[in-house]
Amino acid sequence: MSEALHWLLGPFAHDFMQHAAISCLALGIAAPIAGIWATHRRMVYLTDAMSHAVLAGVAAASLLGGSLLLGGLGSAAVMAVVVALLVARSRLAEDSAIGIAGQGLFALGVIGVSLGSDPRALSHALFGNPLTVTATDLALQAGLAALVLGTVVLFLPVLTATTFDAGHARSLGVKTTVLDVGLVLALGLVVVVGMTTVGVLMVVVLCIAPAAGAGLVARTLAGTLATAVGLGTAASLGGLLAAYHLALPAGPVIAVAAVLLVAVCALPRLAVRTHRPAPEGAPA
Amino acid sequence: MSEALHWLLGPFAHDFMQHAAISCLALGIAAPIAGIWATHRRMVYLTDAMSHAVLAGVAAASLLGGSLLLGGLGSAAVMAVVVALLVARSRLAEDSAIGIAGQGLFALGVIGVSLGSDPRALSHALFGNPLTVTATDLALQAGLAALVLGTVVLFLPVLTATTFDAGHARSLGVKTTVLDVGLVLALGLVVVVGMTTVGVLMVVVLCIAPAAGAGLVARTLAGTLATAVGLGTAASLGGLLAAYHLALPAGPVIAVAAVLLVAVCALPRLAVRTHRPAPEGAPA
Amino acid sequence: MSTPILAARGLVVAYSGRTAVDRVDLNVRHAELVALVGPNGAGKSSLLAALAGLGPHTGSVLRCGCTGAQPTPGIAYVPQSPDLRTAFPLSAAQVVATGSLDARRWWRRPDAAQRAAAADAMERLDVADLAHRPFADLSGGQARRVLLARALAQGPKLLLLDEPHAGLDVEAATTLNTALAALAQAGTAVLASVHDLDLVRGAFTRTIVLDRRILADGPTSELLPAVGSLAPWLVA
Amino acid sequence: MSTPILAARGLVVAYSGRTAVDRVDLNVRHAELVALVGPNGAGKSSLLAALAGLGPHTGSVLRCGCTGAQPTPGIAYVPQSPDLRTAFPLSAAQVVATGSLDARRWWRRPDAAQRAAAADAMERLDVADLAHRPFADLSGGQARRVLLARALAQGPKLLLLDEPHAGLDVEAATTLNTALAALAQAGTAVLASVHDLDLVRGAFTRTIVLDRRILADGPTSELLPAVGSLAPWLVA
Amino acid sequence: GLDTLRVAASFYPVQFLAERIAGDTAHVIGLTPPGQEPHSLTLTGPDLAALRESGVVLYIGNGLQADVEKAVSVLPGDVRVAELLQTAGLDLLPADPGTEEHHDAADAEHDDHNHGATDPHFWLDPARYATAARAVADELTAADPGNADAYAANLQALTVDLEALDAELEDGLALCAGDTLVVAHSAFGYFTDRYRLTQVGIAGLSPDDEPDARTLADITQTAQAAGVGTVFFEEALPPKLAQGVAEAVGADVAALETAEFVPADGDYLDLMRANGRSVQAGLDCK
Ligand SMILES: Nc1ncnc2c1ncn2[C@@H]1O[C@H](COP(=O)(O)OP(=O)(O)OP(=O)(O)O)[C@@H](O)[C@H]1O
Ligand SMILES: Nc1ncnc2c1ncn2[C@@H]1O[C@H](COP(=O)(O)OP(=O)(O)OP(=O)(O)O)[C@@H](O)[C@H]1O
Ligand SMILES: [Mg+2]
Ligand SMILES: [Mg+2]
Ligand SMILES: [Zn+2]
Repeated sequence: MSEALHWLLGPFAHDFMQHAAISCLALGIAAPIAGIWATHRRMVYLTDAMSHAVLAGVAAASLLGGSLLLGGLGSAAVMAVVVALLVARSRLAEDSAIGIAGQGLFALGVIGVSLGSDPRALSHALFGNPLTVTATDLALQAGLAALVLGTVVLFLPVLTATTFDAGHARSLGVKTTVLDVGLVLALGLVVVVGMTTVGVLMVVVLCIAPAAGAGLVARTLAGTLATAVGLGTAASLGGLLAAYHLALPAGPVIAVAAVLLVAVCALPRLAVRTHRPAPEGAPA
Repeated sequence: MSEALHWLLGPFAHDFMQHAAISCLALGIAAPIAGIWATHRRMVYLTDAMSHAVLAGVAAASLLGGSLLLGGLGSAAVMAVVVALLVARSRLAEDSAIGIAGQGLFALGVIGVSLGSDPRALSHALFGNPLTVTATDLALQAGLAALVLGTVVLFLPVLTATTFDAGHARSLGVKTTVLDVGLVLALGLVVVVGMTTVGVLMVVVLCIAPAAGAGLVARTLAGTLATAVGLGTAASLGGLLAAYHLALPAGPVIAVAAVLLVAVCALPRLAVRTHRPAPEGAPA
Repeated sequence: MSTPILAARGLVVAYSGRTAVDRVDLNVRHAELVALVGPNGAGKSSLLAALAGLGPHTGSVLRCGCTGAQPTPGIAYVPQSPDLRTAFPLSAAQVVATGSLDARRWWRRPDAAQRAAAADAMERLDVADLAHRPFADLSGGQARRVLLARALAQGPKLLLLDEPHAGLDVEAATTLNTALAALAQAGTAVLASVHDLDLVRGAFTRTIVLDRRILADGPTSELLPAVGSLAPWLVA
Repeated sequence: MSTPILAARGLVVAYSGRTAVDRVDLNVRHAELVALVGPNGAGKSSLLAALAGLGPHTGSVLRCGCTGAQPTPGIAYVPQSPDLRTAFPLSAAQVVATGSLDARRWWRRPDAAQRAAAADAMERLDVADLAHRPFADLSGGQARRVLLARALAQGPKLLLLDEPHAGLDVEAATTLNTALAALAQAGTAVLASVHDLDLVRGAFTRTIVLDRRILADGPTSELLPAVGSLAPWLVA
Repeated sequence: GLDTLRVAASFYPVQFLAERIAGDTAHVIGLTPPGQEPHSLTLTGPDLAALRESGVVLYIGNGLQADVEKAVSVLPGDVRVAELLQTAGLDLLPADPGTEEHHDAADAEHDDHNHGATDPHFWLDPARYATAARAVADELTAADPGNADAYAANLQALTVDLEALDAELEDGLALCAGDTLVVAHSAFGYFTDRYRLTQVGIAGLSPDDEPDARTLADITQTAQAAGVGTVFFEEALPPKLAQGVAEAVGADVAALETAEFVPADGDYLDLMRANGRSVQAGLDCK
């Protein structure tokens, strides 16, 4: 085995690295595919806020003695409904609604924790690490990836139409609020599964960054989806390997890798910027 | 002293409650006044993300042995410039840019912390509690409130014009990028001062929620500013008192109070919703 | 005459105290080409949105023969300034294809007939050559024509168009009128707000003059010559 | 004649490979009323944005006698579809007042003269009665007129207007033309894209026909009668 | 009575000392309630009021509970404040840079579980804990000289208990097949120092200092080389890392307590005895 090949493959002799790699692949596909819709529907913040809100559900579940994962999903559901309601019914801007619902649930979670729920259980449920994924986690993630991919492919027509022009879809009789809630729930699922298996930082960045990067370079929908998956898997596998060799924590390094890939995608625009009117009107 | 009066004023016999009340007043004014611009410029997420990004600066300062507060402000500055650049130059949506910059800096911060900075100093710098503010904190907060209020009143013309129609302001020759960076820096200042004195949760919510609530009930700019300050101070003083009597942590209770006030502001709209076309077209 | 495809009775649109549309009664029948004229702020957009089932209103609206508050398949509505997320990377042809979305079966792709209808609508509005251009890159008038093509591609029984000619060049406006006339021939009803009376004369057989209330409603040929006394602002 | 208030030489606007505006040379002088006509996609909006100093372009543009790429005080530009944050609670009058923003002294409030100019502009465009209405509540045409009033309130030497008549009712369009004529009388130059040739005839003394390149440029009275041969789409 | 000495204790290891020495004479308030994670404790209004009404406040610094440290710094001068890591003769161990190196904080809000540049977990060594107990008794005596005798007697009783515990552990761990204690986080430095064992912490001094992939590989190798048969996890922490290491080296897992939380039943002494039994079984001691 050559030097380079050893550098690339050696780390994967450890079974925890093999697990981590499979896990990174699954989330590197599922998160960007879900994130595409978030980035185009001004839901990026939601993805992020979801990870805060989840604390409320986990705390409540731990106080009431229920399943923590279900508790987390429950608060994602509450978040989805509250945000959809606030935006649709009260003319509140998306980001304000998200901030209010997310931070409000987070505050409730912090209060719940301070009421003396079981801290052991809490930390068990709240945070993951790509190096500690178990076989159960892997099954969960693979199921998630399959579910997300399948759902997006199946519902591509309605996702496309409502993302581009929600008003038009409503004029056709589409219940866009139902779709919105469904989408937020799906995002919540990705965030909760991701945060409990590979950690919150990595899953949030994998939802946002590859999708945004793809939006910068791809000109078609198909191209955007393919590019996002490519960037997501590249960042997660590359980041995993780099973290091993640099002896740094894997989750944050993968996050940094994903952000760096966006920077690479933005470079051509930063340099030439032909597309949007130059802000200060300098000639191109 | 009657029962009710004692309930209201009794807690303020303690000096720490007096300090906390002054502190809540200062931030209850400064945060909503800064937050108004955030809510109308799709910067709500920025306010939130700032609190994550600050970790990077604090970690760097601690590694290099500099002032942690300055480090936090430094990373707020980096965040401001990166977001402004990404949005202005690369056609990236605001929320994507914020998510990427914020989470990217946060990931760097986590890596920086793992490189062996002084964890003790870090945790001291990062979180506050309104009940443990010192005299220095109070001076800092009063200064902040005066600065924010003064700046907003002074620059009201340009803030108004660029918030409503940035393109028009640019056509007049206004350097909107400079203003954007300045505004983000001001928000960063509020977040950093707030998180180190009263805690991150409370300051972020006080930036977002009162401004959003005011947007729901007020119909004029002056009314919006006044209502936001009213809601901010009401939530922070009311929350402080409630937290005392319920023996709960003050920061999160104030956050919940602010969110509840938004819910109250949204109630009339949730009930009648005359203004925006009903999403599913039901007759009003 | 046949039963109306659209029937409004006592329709009122009020915004926190201000009445924008006041007790409007209105019938539109198969194959009718109706122009809605009125000054800025007359309530045209408010009325059209209410008729499409998307705006707040009181009073009764019967669409395509069936009652109910919901938007009805069979109606295509193009608002004055739609709120689009143009950063979403769709080509003009993909935008037109969203016209065949099924309100219930969210997974349905356009079938052959729908694909043909989309291509035909783009031909009729003379935007077939833009099919593969990213929608975000289109000029104001080009984008408007693509959105009109999407409405045509829905194969609607009733077209509700809010200032469809605004921003179109002279040739495109004429093309649009020709396309609307052809649709009416095939039985589709059209209700469109229009400012330019030449365009009204060119294509619309019936005219409704609106200024909060309906001031006049009749055949264009009879109504327009006499409109000066009724609505002086129309001939300013 | 006086030195031009606006002079473009070899102006090119290209979007990733597609040339929207091709080597345009153009002078606009004091008090001129110039209509820019051309079909959808002709490059009118691209050209106006570049002239305002806000769009990407190559070539040289001299504005108000001074060179430089920056937007210049003295020019007021109203784009075809401005990107507004209408949720920000300004009244129509407050929107018009933003026209007197000082690009350098960000703290300056409008002085008495600027306040008078704003009120006068609202009078001229017949929106004085909307002054205290929230901008977000205005109809499409009302909003457009308020934005035009803001441009007038800037007291510009040069007005760049992208389809200012679109969405205006007949009376409002006439009112706008009257206001533009009065401005020109006072020395202001106007360059506006217009589709409706009747409106061009009604107010603009000079016409430029654009279809990527400038096809014709001359006095409206000479140019329009002959335009059929040059640009058949204009008289479709 | 009204003039009873009030003692505030920051979290369980401090609270246990305070309660034993106060006995029935003084009144002890634990600032960290049962079930609370001590590091992320946020003090409430009544907590602060209680602090101000206390005669003595006892805590452990080094960033372990940031909110407590901040509250203590603004206390009025008439409250006696004692930071137990300052106790003379405690012989603190430096934070091992080797285990300090790696962190993986998942969220800033939960990121403050850091113990500082010296290892604060001295209470896991009964002998050092006894030294701290004397310091606590001194503080209570200084604040309430009238009850000096009662405090001295209580200290005496506690010291006897701790010495007995120490002897028991010493006995039980004297002859073991293994000497490498693989633990979930490096909290057992004083324990292994006292009983001549070697600690291999999977996470660092703070449980949030999770190892990176290479360190994890190294730990696995070290454990394999030392023939480790049991990997110890903490009930307070996600078990995945410990289980992963155990699987990799083919070892069993067993629980070990850091005594940082108020126990559901029993006390410090019971927890430490259970730890002793656990280690005995895990290291195959006679
Ligand atoms: N951002 C862009 N990227 C790529 N192509 C563009 C972009 N904006 C405009 N175009 C193309 O450039 C050409 C000119 O567009 P422009 O908007 O200047 O036309 P216009 O004359 O204003 O048309 P209209 O009358 O429809 O407003 C069109 O073909 C258009 O599709
Ligand atoms: N959301 C709203 N809130 C309050 N008032 C409104 C709202 N929308 C419209 N209005 C008012 O209702 C009246 C009718 O508006 P509408 O948009 O229906 O007019 P229109 O006939 O379409 O005008 P235009 O020709 O300018 O498009 C106007 O006076 C307008 O200011
Ligand atoms: Mg309208
Ligand atoms: Mg144009
Ligand atoms: Zn510990």
